Amino acid sequence: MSDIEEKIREEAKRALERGAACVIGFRQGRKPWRVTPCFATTLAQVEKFVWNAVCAQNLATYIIAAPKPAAVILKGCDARALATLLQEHQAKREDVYVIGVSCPGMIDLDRLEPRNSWTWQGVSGLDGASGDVIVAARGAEHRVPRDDALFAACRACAHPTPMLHDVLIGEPFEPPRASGGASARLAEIEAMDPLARRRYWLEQFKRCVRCNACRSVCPLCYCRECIADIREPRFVSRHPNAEDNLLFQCARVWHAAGRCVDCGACERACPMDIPLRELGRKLDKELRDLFAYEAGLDAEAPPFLAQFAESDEEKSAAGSS
Amino acid sequence: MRRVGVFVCWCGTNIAKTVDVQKVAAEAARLPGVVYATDYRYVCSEPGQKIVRDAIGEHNLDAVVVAACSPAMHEATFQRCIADAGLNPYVFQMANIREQCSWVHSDRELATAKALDQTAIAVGAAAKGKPLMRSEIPITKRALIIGGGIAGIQAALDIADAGYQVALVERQPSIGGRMAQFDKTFPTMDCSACILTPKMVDAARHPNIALHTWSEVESVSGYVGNFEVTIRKRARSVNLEKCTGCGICEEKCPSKVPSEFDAGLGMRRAVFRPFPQAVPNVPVIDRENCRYFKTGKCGICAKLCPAEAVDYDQGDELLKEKFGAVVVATGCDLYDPARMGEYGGGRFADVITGEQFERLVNVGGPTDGHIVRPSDHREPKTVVFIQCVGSRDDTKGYPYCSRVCCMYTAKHAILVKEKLPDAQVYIFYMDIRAAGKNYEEFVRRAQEELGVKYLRGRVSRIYPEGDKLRVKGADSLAGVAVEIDADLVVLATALRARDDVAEVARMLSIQTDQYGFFAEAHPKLRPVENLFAGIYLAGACQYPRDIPDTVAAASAAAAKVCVLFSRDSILSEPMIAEVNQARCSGCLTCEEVCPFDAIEATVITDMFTREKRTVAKVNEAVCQGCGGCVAACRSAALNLRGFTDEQVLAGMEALCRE
Amino acid sequence: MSRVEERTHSQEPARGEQAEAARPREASDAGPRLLAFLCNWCSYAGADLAGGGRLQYPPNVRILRVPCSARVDPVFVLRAFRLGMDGVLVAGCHPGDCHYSKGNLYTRRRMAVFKPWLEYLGIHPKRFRLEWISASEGQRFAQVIREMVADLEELKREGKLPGRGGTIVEALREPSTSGSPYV
Amino acid sequence: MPDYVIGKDKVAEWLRRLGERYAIYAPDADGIAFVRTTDYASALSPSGNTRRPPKELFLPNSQVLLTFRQGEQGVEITQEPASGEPRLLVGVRPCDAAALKLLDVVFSQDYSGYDDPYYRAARAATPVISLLCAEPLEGCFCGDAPAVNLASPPADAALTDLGDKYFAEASSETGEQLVAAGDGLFAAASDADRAGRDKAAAELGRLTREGLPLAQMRERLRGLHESGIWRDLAQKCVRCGVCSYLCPTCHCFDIQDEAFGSAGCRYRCWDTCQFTDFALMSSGENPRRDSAERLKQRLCHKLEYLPDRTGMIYCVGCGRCVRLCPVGMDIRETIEALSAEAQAAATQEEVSGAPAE
Repeated sequence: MSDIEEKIREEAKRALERGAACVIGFRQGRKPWRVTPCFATTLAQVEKFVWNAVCAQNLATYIIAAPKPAAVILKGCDARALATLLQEHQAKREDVYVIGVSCPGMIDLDRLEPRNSWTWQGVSGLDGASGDVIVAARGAEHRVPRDDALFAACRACAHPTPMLHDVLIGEPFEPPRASGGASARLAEIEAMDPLARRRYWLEQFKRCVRCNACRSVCPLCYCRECIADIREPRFVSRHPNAEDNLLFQCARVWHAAGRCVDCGACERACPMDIPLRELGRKLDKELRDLFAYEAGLDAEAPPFLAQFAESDEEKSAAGSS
Repeated sequence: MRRVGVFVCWCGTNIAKTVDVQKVAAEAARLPGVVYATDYRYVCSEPGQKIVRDAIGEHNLDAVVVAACSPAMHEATFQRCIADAGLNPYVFQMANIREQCSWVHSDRELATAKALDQTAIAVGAAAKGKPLMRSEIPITKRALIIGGGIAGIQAALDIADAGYQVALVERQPSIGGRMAQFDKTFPTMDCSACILTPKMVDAARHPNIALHTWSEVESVSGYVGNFEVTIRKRARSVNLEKCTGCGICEEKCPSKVPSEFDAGLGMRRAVFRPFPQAVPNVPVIDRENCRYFKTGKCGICAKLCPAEAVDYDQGDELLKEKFGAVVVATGCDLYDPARMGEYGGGRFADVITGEQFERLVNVGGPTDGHIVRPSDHREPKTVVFIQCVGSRDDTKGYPYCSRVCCMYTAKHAILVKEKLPDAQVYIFYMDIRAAGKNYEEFVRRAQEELGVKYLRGRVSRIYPEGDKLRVKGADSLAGVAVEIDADLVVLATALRARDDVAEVARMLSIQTDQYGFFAEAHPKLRPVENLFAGIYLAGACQYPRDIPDTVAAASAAAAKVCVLFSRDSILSEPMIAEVNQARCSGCLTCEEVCPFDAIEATVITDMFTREKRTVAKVNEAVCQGCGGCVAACRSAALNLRGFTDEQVLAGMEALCRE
Repeated sequence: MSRVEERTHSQEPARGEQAEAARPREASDAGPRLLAFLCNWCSYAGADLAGGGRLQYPPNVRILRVPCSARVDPVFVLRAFRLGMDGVLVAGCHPGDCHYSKGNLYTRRRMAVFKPWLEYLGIHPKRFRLEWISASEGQRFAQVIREMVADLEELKREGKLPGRGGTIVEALREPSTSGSPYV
Repeated sequence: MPDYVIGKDKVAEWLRRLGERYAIYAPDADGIAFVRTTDYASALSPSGNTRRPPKELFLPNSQVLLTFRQGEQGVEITQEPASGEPRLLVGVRPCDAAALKLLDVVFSQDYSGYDDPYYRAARAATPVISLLCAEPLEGCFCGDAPAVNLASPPADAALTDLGDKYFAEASSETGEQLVAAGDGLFAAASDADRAGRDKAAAELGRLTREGLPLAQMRERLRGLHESGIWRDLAQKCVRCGVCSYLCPTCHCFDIQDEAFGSAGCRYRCWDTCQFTDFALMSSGENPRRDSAERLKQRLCHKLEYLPDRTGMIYCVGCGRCVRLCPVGMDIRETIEALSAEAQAAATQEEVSGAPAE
């Protein structure tokens, strides 16, 4: 990926020279497999920019607060999140210079770990540019098939190449094979009977500590005050119990209906490994099946659920029973 | 938390028979926020209301719940009652324990439990309620009338006579509309022009009326009392001030085109007045057909005009004006008989429409009022009229009755009989609908005095037979097939909504019905208003109407406008949406979902950070209080006064009490 | 008019989740609980009309008046189920008849997505309905309530309702999920 | 106190006996949290520290303080009793054991003038058995934390894996009783055992030492309160609560009332300085307006304010915030950057403050 990394730095520098107040990219953390967002305002800082298979974070999250004009490195899903933000007047297109990068899918370190005997303490390198993911640990190389290593959201990605961009780096990628279809987990949950499904979700949400990481990393959770934090009126109890944890998440996911681009940020952020994406995926599926609608494809259109059409009639459940 | 008083009504035995009202009152007394609860035989009665008023004073109540009948019945009564006692009328909630409880349940225990729950919901909402105020919205006392037919003229005259300024905008070169095309009017057989033209002149001369013919309304924004309107005055190419109306230009113009006013039966020139009594009596140049504008050569009218009024360089003029009310009087179009192939509509010269017949029989028309066949200008000996062409017809037309056709067909038949007494006249009809003053008598006159033959049945086919038209139909009363060889066939085509109705509706943010006619606010009780406050409807743009109904509607709309203008300001709805700007992140989804365009973006400076940011703002004059924006707001930045999130949730939570 | 007013004393309190152990029930609330959001102009008036016609329907329904079906935030529905409602009905004017011209058209699209999702969350499809009930459809209102209550009673008999659980205060007094074993 | 060893095959029996007296809590199979278990054989799993620290057993995420209801005679209030359910925590890592000691200070009379009854009751009823990690997790830096004693952590009994057996040090009377419950299962430790324990502790210390100047930060942070460096460091923070909710020493809480109908309760639930509304006032003013202010609060609280008041450093190097931060914030980097900034400022001061001659 060094080639792409080189181009990213080039474009980032160009953006700064053209007057960008900052360029948002990634730099390496304390270990090769740890990257972290980097807000570059000088050419020297741009030199720290990296691009590799663990740059999973959705940098669109920072766009609203970033000093403008801002340049930002966005993957396919990230750019669709920006499209939603533009639809909702959270940024002006001309204030955001999009350095789009075609994304081969990002690697979920948690998926690498359990299947191998090594621990992160001994790892010296990680290569996931393409093909098998190669982990160098204590002098040996471990290969993991790419499909087994990617984030679930990446395996389901339908638009790996940013549609919205000012400059595009890297060759467009074909969506991976699982894209657009229903995930196995979604189908499994759908197949349960309602009460079992309820039990399944409550079970998942027993773990939730209400750290709010899911909403904090979500590029679309930009409310100035979340309804979950509002005490009067009380929509959701702050008392963390499975029911209210689930209610909180449902309110959050519902609020992303027709907007969520399934970047997977919430699920990646969850320290309790709750399968958060699966809640929103069902909404995506309904929107796709009923309305052939997919979020984040049209930055000009009004929000989907803020519109209606005559043809909605046949899709409505009203009066059907 | 408010100090709530609860009053449980027996409604005689209506409620008390099924609901243990004393138990409801006793239990309600223990609900949080309730400081007083009682029950009474008829709370709505004067003694009942007095109990409420007295309790407000005695227990220092600042919110009231009445558990009784439906709010549709007595909400207003009790709001007045508590207002008399000095409370804001909106710190009131009603629990419906009659229509939605005692009348529909019979198990006393369960009905009582439900009544208590409904009371608890109301108490929850009342405890979180707030006094609501109406705000004052100033009014621009000028009316815009769109459409210069009889409806527009009548409305303009009425409003102008009341002393208010009116702008009357007409698309055609002259006002007058459809009525100007007619010969006589049923059932009085007055000459249409004789009764219309004086009104046209009155409108033109009225000091309070500004006439804009050959003009169109380009955009309308704003809200009741405060509309901002752009009117496009299309280039007339003839100077209105200079022209004396001598008509030389029209005489000498070399370009002839079919006259729209004569429904295609006659010709007009490229510089033209639609009819001689046009108001203003100034021609326009139809640039699409004018030789000068098409080829650059000609200029005869300019050369010959003694007043030097012809001005080829005139451009469109845009007027931006403010109005307080808009009357929509855009009229209707007619069903295209070409859609009825079996009647040869549009193919056979001697199958004409009622509109064409009006021109044919009109002294000012292309035949100077002689009834002749368009094909060979011979007087017809047999004339067949067919009613309900496109009306009451689900397959090729519209399911509705066009209301005027029975009457005008009778009128046409009478006119034929008067002018050609020997002619045989047949009318195919489905039903005769002659509901109106002297209408039935009029039809009977045609039938009984003049010998017009009414045949109840449909015509299946019309085809040429020699120089005649064979009309194949049925007489369903006699149960026989009928064949008539006619010289002239007249189709009573349906009235339908105008083609551009959708654009007009969008421009005005008003609704149309399933046929494209403009929708009234309420079909019974608010028939000339639109839901969008400040916009009124008159005439056939709303539904097929004859002249008296149209004039009545126009005067009604005018009266509504005058009522509005009789005040210097109006009060906004109290139960409307409001924005908590601190929570609003300016996504403006609310703006998208508002059916009334009542929400707009505004830029504020944050109180603490001093940053400028965009937030939503509710126009209190326009908001109707549906609450759609509130449900669409993810941040709970919007709330609906009177139905706040707090109140709805408190109502729900009240059901979870121990 | 047939009277559908029979009281159902279900054989057993529905077996719910362990955490939602059935609390002692009074006879008066033994049946399933249905919350109906009715739009003021059509459905609420339809319910009034049912009253005028003395059309009997089960007393399990609690009615919340809203100006328009568009006012019903789906989060209200989620909240209602959280608060222990067995069923939720949202009713508004027929499309095209909305008092506010198009409020219910937004509701229609919103709910078309929301309903299957609610089911996915584990709310049985019979526990939530969106209906168009006009001011003249008193019969229909009564019928919808009868159907829904019958459906809920059946679900309850079959043990397919999670059970009303304890009161909210009891729920709050449940140990928080972090601080006690979550498995 | 004497030291013991216990064969790994005997641990299950020991815990079974203890299980008769205590509800036993141990890390779950996924390493997420301490959960009640009766699977005594696998209670002492070798996995690293749990994602959720054991603090939640003493300061639950949410805890009812009182309930109220509208009675016949007005509002009736019932105080929630503090629970003294006997529990036993098994397999607490040295970092978390140290963190509990730090929390004891915060919730004590000496520190705040208020002896928290709920915390105290839970602590008193819950002995802790620690276990030295076999291998650190990525991001662990307990070797740098002055509060952490790897060899002899502040637990009632401290276990160290010696291959086929555990070294057990009973560090309190309760610890002695715990060992006594394993009568016949324990043997006295030899010098070799002790050396083995010391070696394991030293090795773990070596692996987790990064040379972070934790103890020096108290002084170094003092000059940085107005520094612009906070803004740069915090720019990527998305204001979630992962770092503090999962921190074994963070202990902030909020108190809320919730009522429905005629009854309700008051409870306290975790809160964090990282949430935007933490310092929000009802006027709308927020003295900690941006993430820079919030990061400063968290860092200074742990490394400056609390050390000033208690003499102890409130970071135990457990590495949870490093591993679980959704945006890759790394407290080690932050500390290094702050330290460097402080030293640079100091140098500059020295230079500019040097005598003019």
